[in-house]
Amino acid sequence: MTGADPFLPAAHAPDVYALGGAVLVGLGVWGLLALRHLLRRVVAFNVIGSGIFLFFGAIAARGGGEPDPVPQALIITGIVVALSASALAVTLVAALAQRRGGAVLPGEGRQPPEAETDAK
Amino acid sequence: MTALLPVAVLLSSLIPAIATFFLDQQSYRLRNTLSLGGSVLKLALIVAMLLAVAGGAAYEARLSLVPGLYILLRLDAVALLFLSLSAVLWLLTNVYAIAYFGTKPELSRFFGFFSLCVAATTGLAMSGTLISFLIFFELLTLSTWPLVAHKQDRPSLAAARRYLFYALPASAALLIAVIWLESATGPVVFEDGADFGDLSENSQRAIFALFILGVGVKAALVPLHGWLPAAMAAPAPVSALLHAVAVVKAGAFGVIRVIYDVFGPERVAALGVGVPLAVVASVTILWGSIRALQQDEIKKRLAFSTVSQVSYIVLAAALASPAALVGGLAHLVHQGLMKITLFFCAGIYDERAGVKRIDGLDGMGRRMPWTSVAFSVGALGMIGLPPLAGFVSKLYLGLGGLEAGAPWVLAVLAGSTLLNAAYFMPLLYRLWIAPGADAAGDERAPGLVVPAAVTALASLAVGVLAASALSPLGWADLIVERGYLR
Amino acid sequence: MSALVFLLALPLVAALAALVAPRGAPALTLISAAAGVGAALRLAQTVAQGGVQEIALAGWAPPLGITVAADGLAVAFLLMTALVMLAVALAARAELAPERAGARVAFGFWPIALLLWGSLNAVFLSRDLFNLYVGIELLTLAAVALVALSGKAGALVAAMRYMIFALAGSLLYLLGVVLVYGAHGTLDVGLLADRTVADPDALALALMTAGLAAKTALFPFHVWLPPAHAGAPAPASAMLSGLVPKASFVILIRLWFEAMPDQAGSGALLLLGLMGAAAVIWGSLRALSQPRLKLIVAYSTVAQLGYMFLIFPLAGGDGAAQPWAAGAWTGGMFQALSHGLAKAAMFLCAGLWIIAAGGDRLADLRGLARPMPMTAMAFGLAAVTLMGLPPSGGFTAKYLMMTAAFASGQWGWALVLAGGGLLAAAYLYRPMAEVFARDCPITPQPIPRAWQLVPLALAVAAIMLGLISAPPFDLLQVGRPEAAEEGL
Amino acid sequence: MTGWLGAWLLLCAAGVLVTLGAALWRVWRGPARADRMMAAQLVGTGGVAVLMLLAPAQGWAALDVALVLAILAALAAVGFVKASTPDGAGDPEEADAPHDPPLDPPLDLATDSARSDRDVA
Amino acid sequence: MTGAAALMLDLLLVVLVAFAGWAALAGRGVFRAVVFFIAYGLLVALGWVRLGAVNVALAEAAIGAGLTGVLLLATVGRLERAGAARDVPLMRGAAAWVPALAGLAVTGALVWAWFALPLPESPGPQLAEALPRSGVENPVTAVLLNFRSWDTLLEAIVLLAALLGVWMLGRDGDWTAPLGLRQHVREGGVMAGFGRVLPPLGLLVGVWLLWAGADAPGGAFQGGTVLAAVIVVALMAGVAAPPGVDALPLRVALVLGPGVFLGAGLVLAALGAGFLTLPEAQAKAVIVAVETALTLSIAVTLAGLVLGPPTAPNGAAARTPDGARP
Amino acid sequence: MWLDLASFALTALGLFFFVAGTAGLLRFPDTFSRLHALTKADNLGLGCVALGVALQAGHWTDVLKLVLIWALALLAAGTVAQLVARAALAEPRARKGEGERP
Amino acid sequence: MNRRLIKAVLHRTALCAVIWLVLTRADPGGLLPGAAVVVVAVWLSLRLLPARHPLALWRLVLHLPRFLAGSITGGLDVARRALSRDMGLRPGWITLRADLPPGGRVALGAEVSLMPGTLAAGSRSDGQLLVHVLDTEAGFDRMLDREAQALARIAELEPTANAGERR
Repeated sequence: MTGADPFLPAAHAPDVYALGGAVLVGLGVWGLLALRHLLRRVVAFNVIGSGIFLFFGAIAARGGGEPDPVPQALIITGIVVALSASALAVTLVAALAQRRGGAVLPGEGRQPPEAETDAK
Repeated sequence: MTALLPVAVLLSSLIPAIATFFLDQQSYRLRNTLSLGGSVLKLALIVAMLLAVAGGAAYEARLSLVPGLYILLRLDAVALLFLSLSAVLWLLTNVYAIAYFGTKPELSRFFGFFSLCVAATTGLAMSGTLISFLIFFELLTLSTWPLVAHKQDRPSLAAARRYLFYALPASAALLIAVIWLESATGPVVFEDGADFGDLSENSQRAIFALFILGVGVKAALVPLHGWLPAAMAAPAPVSALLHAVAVVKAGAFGVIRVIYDVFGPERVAALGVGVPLAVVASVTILWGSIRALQQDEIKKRLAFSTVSQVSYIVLAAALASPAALVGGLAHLVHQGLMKITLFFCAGIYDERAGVKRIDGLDGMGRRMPWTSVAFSVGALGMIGLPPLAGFVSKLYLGLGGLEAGAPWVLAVLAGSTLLNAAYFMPLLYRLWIAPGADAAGDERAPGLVVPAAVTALASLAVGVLAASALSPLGWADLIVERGYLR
Repeated sequence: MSALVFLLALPLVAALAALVAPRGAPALTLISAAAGVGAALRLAQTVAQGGVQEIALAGWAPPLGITVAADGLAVAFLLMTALVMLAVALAARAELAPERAGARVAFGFWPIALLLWGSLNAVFLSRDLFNLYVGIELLTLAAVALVALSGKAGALVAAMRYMIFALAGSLLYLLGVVLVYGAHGTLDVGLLADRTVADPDALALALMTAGLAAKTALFPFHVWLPPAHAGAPAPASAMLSGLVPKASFVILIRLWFEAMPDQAGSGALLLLGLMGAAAVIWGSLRALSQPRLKLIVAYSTVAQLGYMFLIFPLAGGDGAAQPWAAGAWTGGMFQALSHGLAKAAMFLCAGLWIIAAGGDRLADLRGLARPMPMTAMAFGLAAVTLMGLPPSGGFTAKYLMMTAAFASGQWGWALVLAGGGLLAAAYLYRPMAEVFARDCPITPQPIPRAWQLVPLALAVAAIMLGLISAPPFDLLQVGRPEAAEEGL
Repeated sequence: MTGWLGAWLLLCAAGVLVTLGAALWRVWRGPARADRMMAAQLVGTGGVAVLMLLAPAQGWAALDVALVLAILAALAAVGFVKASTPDGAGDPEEADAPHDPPLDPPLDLATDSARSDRDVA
Repeated sequence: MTGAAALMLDLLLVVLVAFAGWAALAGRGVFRAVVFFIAYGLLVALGWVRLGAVNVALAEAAIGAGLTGVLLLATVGRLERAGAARDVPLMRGAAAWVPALAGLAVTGALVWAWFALPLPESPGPQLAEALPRSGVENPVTAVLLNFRSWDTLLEAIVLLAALLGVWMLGRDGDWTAPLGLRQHVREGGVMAGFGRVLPPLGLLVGVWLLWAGADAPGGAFQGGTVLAAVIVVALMAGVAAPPGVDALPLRVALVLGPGVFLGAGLVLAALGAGFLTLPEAQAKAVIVAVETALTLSIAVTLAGLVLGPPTAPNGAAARTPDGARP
Repeated sequence: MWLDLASFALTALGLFFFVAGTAGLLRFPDTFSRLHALTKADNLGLGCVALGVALQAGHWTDVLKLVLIWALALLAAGTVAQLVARAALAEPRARKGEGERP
Repeated sequence: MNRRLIKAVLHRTALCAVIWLVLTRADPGGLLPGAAVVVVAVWLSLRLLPARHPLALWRLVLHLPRFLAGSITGGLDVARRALSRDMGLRPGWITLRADLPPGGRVALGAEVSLMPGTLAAGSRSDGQLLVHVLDTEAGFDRMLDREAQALARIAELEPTANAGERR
């Protein structure tokens, strides 16, 4: 066996990871709708994204044999795109926090005030 | 050549319009040249076409848009009638306006939209299809608005807003009517009329109502007339345009087109929608007169008078009898000439003597005789004093009423005439008989007075010479004989 | 090299160059936009004569590779985009010069704008669902950057809100794409049209549609749009409002009319139409109560986008084979195109007025028509298009769609179209009345005529789209799915 | 390699995963940020171990992933340490601790509330 | 028995992933969420290996477990300094059910879809037939850089767009400052030492991933990400100072990858092969050249994304919010 | 076979250390003590696993690769432990020796 | 070019080359790019860690078993404590004087952290290493001193070498 050998996923793996992916997407959707802190929403996006990718990966691994490379390539592209978006999003959150002093969109709940001692 | 001429007529006002927008405020001369040149050229072209049409030529120009949507310019007799009227009056109004405004600011805009307005009217007159009519109708609405708002003071802006408030829903109604109809019948070409196919009668009635709603605002049918008196806030040339050259005429013209070229009088009768329209027109005639009676401002009174007078044409169209239609078509011209005279004069009183209200007219006849004579001719014509223009119209209308089996029209006409007299006679009394106040006033403005005199003369002529084949009446007679009520 | 490849690569090459040599960026953008207009015209000519131009990129046909294709729809949008870009490049040269906008904006705007253009071209041309995903992500990131460009707190909030919607939309779309691949092993629009229908197709289409609707700001996903479009500098707003929503809309068209027309049930089509109608009404009503010009114009975008969705009930599903479908579909496209031109013109007008008067509250605009008649004219003409009055492109759109509405017996949509026009007149009247007021309480900054010509040219183009509508109509028919007999 | 060993390696990997579960519990519990961060670090080390255990059974390419994990293992922790300095760009070693153990709170370090991650009462 | 052990492993892994994901969302506190997300990324990378997608696992390990963590932690720090790190309570009451139901619905729909999905004819045979002509042996690389190179080109440009967006979020006054915060460390301290040891090793690994990508798992993105991580560590350790936006080498490095990619595509088009169409004979060479340039650009771009916009050295401005608090 | 047994033993030992380290992580009362548990036991566990797996390697480079991985892990662990411990000094919750729920 | 530099270059080149070979499975096709990247890596490493302080490589090799043993006992120690009922913890801090160059101090810290019962937390500005111990009474300080000396030998440290701090 050499390292260059791509190895075959177990027969049950697609099912397991597809369901896992489905759960992650659901969790992420919940988070996206329920969470108000912007950084946590970014996390929720990433959870949804990776759930989708896992689901896609499971699709690629269906049918036994070597996993279909096309979804793998698409997933890599997707991961990079998601990273780009996340980077822009978190920078936006930070810039917003700097200028407004909060990381919540106006009209969507309030952040509890920082403790007194924080006022340096 | 046949396609070129109608387009040239259109462009003769469109090009000055667009060019004027780009002119500097200071280039009065160039602007005036453009404007006058355009109107003279247009008149010349129309005369040329008139002669050619009389010789049997046909003109048609077509611009294809998307499938099923094309602009067709075509000259039939009715179109020529309206076209000639608006071209003549445009020329006169141009002269008047140039004198009226002198070197006031914002004139590029004014003359630009003014020409655009006339271009729209020209297109409207020449429209050979329903959709072309719609397009120019809307263009007319849009180009009129800045004119109404021209003074940009509070009443003008309010008037302009009011105008849009009435005109745009009307446009929407017209649009729905046109598309509803055409989606069932295909493009409607005026000459052929629409083939209603399997459209249900109620749908047809609804479409008819929408049409009347659409054009009725411009024709100032009660209760859609509210914008017109308010628009009196605009300067006198604009009033002249609204009342005589373009807008309300377009509405009345639209009613004729809808009844005779889209539905056809038989269908209108069969659907039973003619009589209600005639009733509405009659109510408008009377109500307009009554309201005119209550006005103290000259222009307001004239405006309500228009409400009343234009509905003569609507009434004529709704009666769908040949004689009535002859009267209506003739009135299209007559009313235009008379009303523009009155507005010219009202503008002169305002401009040269600062008189806006009726009680300011006392003794004005001596101080401003030319103007006052012209005014009097117009007013008497409106009342229908034989043999003036108004009398001819009313005569034919009355005959038409009898012909159509609606003798009550006579009563309407009689009532209207009494009311006309009631609101015009006091003015004449004040002009000529009432002891003069010391109000200043002179007529040293030939640019203002001459157009008024010309239109007054013309309105006198069309009445006196009504029997001539070249008079509007003769023309209308010809139209009806040749084309309509086949 | 074909005009198609040129249009794909040009904005990207220009963007890279603009990044390396920022000083030359404005000129570069201008030249590229002009070249883009030329190439788009050339391509339009080719397509009109030779039919759909299709290229398998990298030389691999689907399902392995990605195809790009210039059909009439794509070319029309490419051309409109290039025109708007040209105008934006001209306007931004003046408005976003370093001394006016600061070094940051003067550096960033150009490459970002070019990337946005590049992504639009890519989306309009692509035939691959995943490639479209990458394209709209590029679009989203560039658009977010444009929204945030001003750096003000309000703009950042708007950018954040936009980003949340856009990213959520992207993910939903991506999920649908994944399901499509899972069911059919291909992502090519053409191949999908011939697929054997699978059960999850409906779910996939629903997910993709929901995602794209969020990106297109379809009611009720529109809340992000007005602040985002109103908060950016005017040239950016022009692109955001005039161009950006069109990309996701085009993908929706590709999905519903080309890839999966079989999934278009009447209920779903009705729902899309109702959402569009709600957008028309709600967007217009909100526009009526806005205190600032840019907000009015932005809410108007919500309303105007709504019209485009009426084509789903009018031309989608079974209706696609009906004689009126061609008209309805093309009407929707006319709406998208003329709105793009007119809306860009409006935002550019707003930008000039803001420079002149220092703000865009309605009271600030008072009397500006006198010192800036050409801008007022441009705004007026653009307004004519948005109201759908003849002879503008907006009128052609409305005419075609209304005709289809009556012909198909769905006259309710016609009422929406007519009512929307009235509401548009009402909300656009407010700024117009101020602009045309007699007194101008301030002494406005003088604006050169050349600047004013730019929005005017765009607005005139929007009008011309109605006046010269036969060539674009014919162009749009090239490659149109379900080519039914021509309209009525 | 014999079959039972393959199964064992997988079981062993599962065992390591179980310990990672416990580490996740520590991430949940905290209480200090250092606790959470170090527990995440353990997940990284455990992940490397799992990948190693998978390698013989499934293909040595798994080692490549393990290598990448290993070389980037410290990245997050470095980021954490950076971010926890007052300006987000410093190094905790720059602040000197007092001389005599047991150490009292260093003076110039941030206050309690600034680092609190129990955010909501 | 192996099967049972493998099933157990996979189930356990999925449960852990789901737990970490849930905790990253449901746990209170922004910091805790971020740490859970880092752990989550690590675990997902394991999942990719189990699915046989080593290429993806490499990318996920480098991005999900590496860069994203730094990015999020740095953001937490920034939020804290801006007084915005406090978490917001979850909603309560009836409205709280909406997100939960939505999540459940999505999961349910996906589970249904998974079992309803037909097994389509895979493009496998076509791909196997095309692979020898692609210039590389790693099918994923073949897809990324040959069959679907247009995707990849756009994706490289997406990164660039994100970076431009990030730069635009800086303050006007800071525009000429270096990228990110000005890092300072104790000379000779632990962090400085690490920052001096790691880069050569990271360089080797990064370049190796790039090199390996042609025939084995790896590739430009994986290699570029590792290099980006190395750059970030080196900068954080104060080994080198980040450049400003106006540094020409930086901008050249950013556009090099997409530039070479696009340039190659256009040259090929000009030569008549078609846009991005690689002739079989030159495919490998072009791919290697493009990948090398891409790796460099990706490394620099990703590092730039983590560093953030130009920020003036005086930290005081950054520490106090300048706008009014809501 | 002996190789397999050795692999078994080493990996089992590795697992044991992981378990032990985790036990420490869970049981030790304060932050710093818990850091001890992680740095030591887990890396030892990793070493054992690496060794055990190395016995199965088919290529000498794989063996060295395992060693390299371990070395990198050690480098990381040594660095991280010091850095986090130092950072934790600034964290009151860690300094207080706060352990399980009070 | 002094001897020290040559030695460092050779050492590091060898190390990098081995790593490259390991990574590439000694693929001959990887030799060419490998050569290039090794050169760059060595250059980089010399830039970052100039060869100021000689390193006795053989001593390092000799030190390895000790380090491994310490590491194993460290692991066992933690395991014992973690799994026993009474964990025997008396945690506390000690400081350690170490006359090492800064890099050496870092290495010492890292090594100490892997040794039983001790965990370094960086050093202070006076050069003392800050060490946390699990049991303050177990005599860890002497063990630490021995380690420090061993490392000093590896670094071939002359007594005055402390003066050679890097910038």
